[in-house]
Amino acid sequence: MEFTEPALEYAEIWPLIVVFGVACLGILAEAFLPRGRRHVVQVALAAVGLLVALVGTVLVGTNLDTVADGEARGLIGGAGSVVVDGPTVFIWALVLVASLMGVALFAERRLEAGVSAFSGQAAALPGSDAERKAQGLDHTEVYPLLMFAVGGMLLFPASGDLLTMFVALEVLSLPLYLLSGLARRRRLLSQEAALKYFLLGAFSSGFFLYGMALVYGYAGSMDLGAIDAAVRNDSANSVMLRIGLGLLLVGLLFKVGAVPFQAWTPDVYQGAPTAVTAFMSAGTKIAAFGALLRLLYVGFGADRWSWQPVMWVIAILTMLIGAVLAVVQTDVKRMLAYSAVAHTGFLLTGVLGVQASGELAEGQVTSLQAVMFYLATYSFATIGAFAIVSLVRDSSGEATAFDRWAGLGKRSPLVAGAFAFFLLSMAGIPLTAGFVGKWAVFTVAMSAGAWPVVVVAIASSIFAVYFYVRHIRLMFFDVPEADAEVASVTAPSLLTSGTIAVGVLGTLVLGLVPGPLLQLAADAGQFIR
Amino acid sequence: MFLYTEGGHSIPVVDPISAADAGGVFPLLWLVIALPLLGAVVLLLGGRRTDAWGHLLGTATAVGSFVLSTLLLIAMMGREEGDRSVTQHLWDWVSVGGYEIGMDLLVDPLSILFLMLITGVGSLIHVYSIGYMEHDPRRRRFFAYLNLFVAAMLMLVLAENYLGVFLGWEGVGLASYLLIGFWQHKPSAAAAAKKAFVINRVGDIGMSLAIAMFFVTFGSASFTVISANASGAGEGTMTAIGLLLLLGAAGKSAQVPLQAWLLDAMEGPTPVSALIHAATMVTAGVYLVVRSNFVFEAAPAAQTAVVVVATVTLLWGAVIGCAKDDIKKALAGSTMSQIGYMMLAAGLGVYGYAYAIFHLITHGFFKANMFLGAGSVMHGMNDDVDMRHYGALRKLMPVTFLTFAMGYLAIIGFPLFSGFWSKDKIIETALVESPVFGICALIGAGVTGFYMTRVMLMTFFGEKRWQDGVHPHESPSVMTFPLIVLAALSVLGGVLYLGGWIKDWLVPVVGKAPEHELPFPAIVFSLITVAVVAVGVAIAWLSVGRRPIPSTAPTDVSFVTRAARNDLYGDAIHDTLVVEPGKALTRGLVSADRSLVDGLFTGGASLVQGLGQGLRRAQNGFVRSYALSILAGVVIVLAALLVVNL
Amino acid sequence: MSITFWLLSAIIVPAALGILFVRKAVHAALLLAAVMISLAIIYLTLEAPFLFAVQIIVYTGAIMMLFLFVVMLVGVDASDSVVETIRGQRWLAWTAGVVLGALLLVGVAQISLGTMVGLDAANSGGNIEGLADLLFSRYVLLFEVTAALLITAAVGAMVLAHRERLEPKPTQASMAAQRVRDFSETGRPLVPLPSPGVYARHNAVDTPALLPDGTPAEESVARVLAARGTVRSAPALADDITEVQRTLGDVDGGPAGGATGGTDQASGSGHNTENPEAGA
Amino acid sequence: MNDVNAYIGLSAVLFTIGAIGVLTRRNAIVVFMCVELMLNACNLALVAFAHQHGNLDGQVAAFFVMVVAAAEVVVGLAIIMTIFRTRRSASVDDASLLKY
Repeated sequence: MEFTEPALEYAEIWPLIVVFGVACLGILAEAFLPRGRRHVVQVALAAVGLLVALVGTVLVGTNLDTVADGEARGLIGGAGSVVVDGPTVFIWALVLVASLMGVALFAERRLEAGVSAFSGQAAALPGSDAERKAQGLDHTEVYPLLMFAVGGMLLFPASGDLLTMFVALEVLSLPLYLLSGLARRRRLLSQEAALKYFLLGAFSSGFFLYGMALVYGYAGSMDLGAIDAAVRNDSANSVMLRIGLGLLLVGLLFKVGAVPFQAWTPDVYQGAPTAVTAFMSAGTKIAAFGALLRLLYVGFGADRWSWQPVMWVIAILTMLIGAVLAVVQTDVKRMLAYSAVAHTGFLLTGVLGVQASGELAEGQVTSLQAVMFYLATYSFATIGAFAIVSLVRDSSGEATAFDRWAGLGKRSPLVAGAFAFFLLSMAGIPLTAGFVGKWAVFTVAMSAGAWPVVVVAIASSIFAVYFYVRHIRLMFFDVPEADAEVASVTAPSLLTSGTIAVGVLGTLVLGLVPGPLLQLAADAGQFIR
Repeated sequence: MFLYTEGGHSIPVVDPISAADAGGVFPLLWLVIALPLLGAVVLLLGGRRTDAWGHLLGTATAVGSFVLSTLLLIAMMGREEGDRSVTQHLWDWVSVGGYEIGMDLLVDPLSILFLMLITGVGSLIHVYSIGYMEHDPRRRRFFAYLNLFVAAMLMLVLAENYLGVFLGWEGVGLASYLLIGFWQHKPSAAAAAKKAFVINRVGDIGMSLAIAMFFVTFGSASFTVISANASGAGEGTMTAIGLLLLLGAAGKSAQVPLQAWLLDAMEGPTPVSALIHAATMVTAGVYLVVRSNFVFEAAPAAQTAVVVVATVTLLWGAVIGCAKDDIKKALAGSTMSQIGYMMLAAGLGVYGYAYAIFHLITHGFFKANMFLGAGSVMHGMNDDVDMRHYGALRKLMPVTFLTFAMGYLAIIGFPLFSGFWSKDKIIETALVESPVFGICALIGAGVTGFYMTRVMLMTFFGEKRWQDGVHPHESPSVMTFPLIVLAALSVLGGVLYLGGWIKDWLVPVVGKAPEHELPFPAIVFSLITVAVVAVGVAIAWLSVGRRPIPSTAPTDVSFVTRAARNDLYGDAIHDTLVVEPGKALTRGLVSADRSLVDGLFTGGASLVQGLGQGLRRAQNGFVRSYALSILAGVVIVLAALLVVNL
Repeated sequence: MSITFWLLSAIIVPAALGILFVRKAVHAALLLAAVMISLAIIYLTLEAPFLFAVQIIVYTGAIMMLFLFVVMLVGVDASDSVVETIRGQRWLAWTAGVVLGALLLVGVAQISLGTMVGLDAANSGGNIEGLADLLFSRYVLLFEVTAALLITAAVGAMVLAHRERLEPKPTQASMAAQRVRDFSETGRPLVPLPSPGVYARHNAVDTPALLPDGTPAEESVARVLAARGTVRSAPALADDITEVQRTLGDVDGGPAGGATGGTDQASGSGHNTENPEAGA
Repeated sequence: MNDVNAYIGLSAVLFTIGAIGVLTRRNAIVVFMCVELMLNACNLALVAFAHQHGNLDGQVAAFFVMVVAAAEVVVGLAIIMTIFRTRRSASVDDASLLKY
């Protein structure tokens, strides 16, 4: 048997290589450096690695070749495993920016008096002597783990075949399972979050895998392009195809937290260390939506009519249940988690607004473009909001209960103001990024004829406004009870405050002049089949 | 300039020229918004450092905007009729592919009138607030919010596209929320603020859907583009858009069925009620309908809906005005009713647009005047709002009394006062165009006469019924000065109609109405209206002015007993024929307002709460239950995929 | 369709079902191992010899051993309660599961992919060579990426399970030095305390040892016993002998009674191994 | 009958049993074993389909699944052990502090 050496497109998959390489370097650093130096080195490695990858992404993005009559740009690399096209590059950039903000939050050490928010010794039992002795330590392994997760997030939306998608899904998930369980405070909750996330994640990836097997059985290949060809040509065995598609969808919808696969979201978001929550709420969502878009548009675009109705129902349920359950929450992190569920619904509204290029008016916003833009707006707001949650503390660490937040606006107007701004953006008030994002996804869904979904979307955005505004009122107008303990803002280092500033700036700029980013998303073009 | 003519009238096309070309003062258009916005930003970010001079800065920016608006008005008057629409492109807001949404401003004969009203009345209210809020420790914040409101309201009327309008729309909603809830220590104020916000969001559904439909239909939200292509869209589409816009307008302008928030909004400081809930924000709905004339002209069914909603509201509000003992709530009911008149006129199409705006402006003058007057009374009465505790104040508060009286005469339509001209034209047009609604409007005018006279009599005449320890006194001159100015405007507002000026002025925006044949001379309509109003006033005089007013609301039985016992024969008739049914109707409407409409919203909120409480039980913390929900989801997704594709 | 398949199915399905019902985790693990080995044989019939080996070596050999290892750590005796605590969970789970199974089987029943192509052509150059060819060309990037998975797993296990020593490990020298320091500072004895008395009949921890001069060494008895006041003395014990002999019915008395006395105290002998220092 | 249906049928049954096991078993380790059972079912389907289509992609996929499963087992058991050491219980129902 003749073996032909595969030719890898190193220039195009460069960001991937950098991220994985830096992660491995981080492991080596962890092994050989003395404890005192590890933190600085690891943070520097991760930040520099992500920056280099980001620069690489930009360079790759500017140099992509045009293919398919100018509708798309890019190439299929890695012998078919990786598709580096416009949308991939756009999503890579988003993931890398979100990860940079995540690294900054990970590295914050001023809030816990000189140590990070991660457990000093995860193996030590909570409340034991060993744990107390490890008070002053940090787990610096979190940075390589974060980098591996980022690598998975980069690979996930770029997958050229289902197997890559599955492996990438696991690469991004495993580190997150671990990171969720490493909180320094409230460790029982943190470990419980890790267990729940892990068991449910493994369960749902089992479904994804079975779907992959069935689709492979249908198409005889796991390439998305080959699946697309099979879907177009073959009409037999459609039952198996649909079951396979459904199971694949389950795996992805679980990752994005769509109803009825959302149950893990609030528990994990609440239990995980807040920096991890911030990172994964943005990063996972971006990557998983990228993969969902690719799977649905590339692999099953020709079979659009079969999955659109299901997505209608899921989008409607997700928006309604996310918003309704957020109304009754009394914990900030849980409220943000349910609002993340509602945002998934809005994003799905954009996803189901897909139309064939022939049906689109000239220059109309495509659903791909709308969803990618929404992801950008959502990421800035959610990372910023969780970063602020990590600042608001009382004697026992982060104070996430609502009553602790009463009157925060009077004690720290700037922080409360920034939080209110993020909430307003999530609520979709004009002049914030969230408004333009909502406008974009609603418009594409509307033009695809999904007006019932849009009506529900607007209705649930009213519930959403209700709880966002209620929280703003809580911060600015409510007076805490006389003898109740209230939270105050701990001054962070430049890392967290910088992250918040970037979030505010991004939200503001994308609200005032969203044009350039929308144009960028438009220039990204279509997926390569 | 005009798109097409059909049935004798035309739909104008917005055809602006750019501010740079227009030259003169027009390139400074953006400053009109920027000034108060700057004020708000400085005051909010400046914090306590600005406490000492914050109110002065706030007032100065509002006055600055007013001066600029006046210059714009003068400049515009000096231009040709066709060149009076001027746009200014600030930056590309959303610019991608085929969508070009600029952050564009448009000043034309319609928006300049609003500019004058908002900045003019706004400046006066800023001045008044300096005195009114003097003892409030958070006065600086109040001025910041007021400035924010003015900026947002100006954005609303100056925007060149619906997205910009929506930006202002949400902005005034936010500012109004902040201001209603300004006295946050009162739970009622916080609840009222929340209610206003939530109900307004219902209206916003209409607004957002309408904007989405504009994009889908026209690929743009710009007035210029839509007005030029309005005739191309189907009537069904236009009707849908028209109804959605009406829903938005009803939310903002407190029209039935979204009116419930306005009465509660009176929890805010009185200058807020005067500025937001009388003169400016609540009229945004009228602005929206008039501005969208090209939509409504293409959608007759939507126009009819506007007329129906308006008529119901004008009666509803008037009857509520009769029932309230709280002076601000009585005035709020009256506001609702007067906006009903404006909407009615706007719904009458090209015949009515100009009158809608005309009444909007005169109403802005006299209602702001009366609200500030009410604030002045409250100021003197230790913030008591119950009219049953007033009485005989005319001697002690002469300036307030006189200015309030001017407003009173204007609102009931006393001949030659501003309200006479504006309301008279609306009733006349309605009677000619659709007699049924015209007669309703006429009845409304009579009821207006009744309840305003009642307010007047209970407050300034009769016995003094003050509570212990209350020493009424006239307000300081910083508060009475705006009253005097507004009173003068209430009296003289009618000059806008001198020679049909306002009608001609608005022609470039709303089109020119063909002359309609009046069955009688106009003076006959005026006489009828005045006569009906006189009846209302007389009834009020008989039922309120001639009898002592108990300082607590009389219960049903005692009222009837007393009426039977010591009243004149005529009074008894009037009681049985007018007052009792009237009271029953009033009670019915008020309770409907309380239970039905309120219930719908609070009920909706508690439904969501209950639903949430039920659903969250499913989140029971057991990972196996979550797995079960996933498996159930799998089964449902698979079944749905298979069923859909059978 | 060979008879092998049906035979193996007859093993696999009951074994898999057994996992749902057995109460002990270790039994579930063994059943799962049975399923996996049977599957390995099915792979063999499906012309996948490499996977057959990997399934047995990696899955059954490594992964299942890991499972068993953890089961041992958790406690091999622990058995699940069969009472369902979440209301409705069991029958809902079964309903949803059966519906899922039905849907899948309906889907399977409708498959018509034609006759099996078989892997004769693909395996012509050898199954392992064929797989290697694919693995290092088409899937080479993925192969590299799995490194990330394995590193993550290793690091994760280290982070969660490995407890780092935070103070230096004590050496013999340092322990000796510490002992001398303790002696000089607190008078704690340098040498181990004497063990309690060891007698033919009374080798109990409650009996002090006798020093060479015949006096009892009180510190040889655990302090706890001393506090309880149950310390006995060797001479006093001598008086017990007649008592013991009487209970044994040995009227004459004699040295033979010593053996029985020894068994009498057998239960106490276990305590003798206790380091008296622990009590001190 | 020399076609793929029987194999896929067997894998479907195994998959379903695994899914039910995740829902009904309370011991975290057994729950995880049931997940492994689901993965094995997937592998069976992949290998059977590879045989059906006459290409080795399915076998490669099954190989990758084993690698993934190995990594997942390590992480999963580590997490389960952590929970067990703090709570002295391997029951998934005991980890239910986060709710509502």
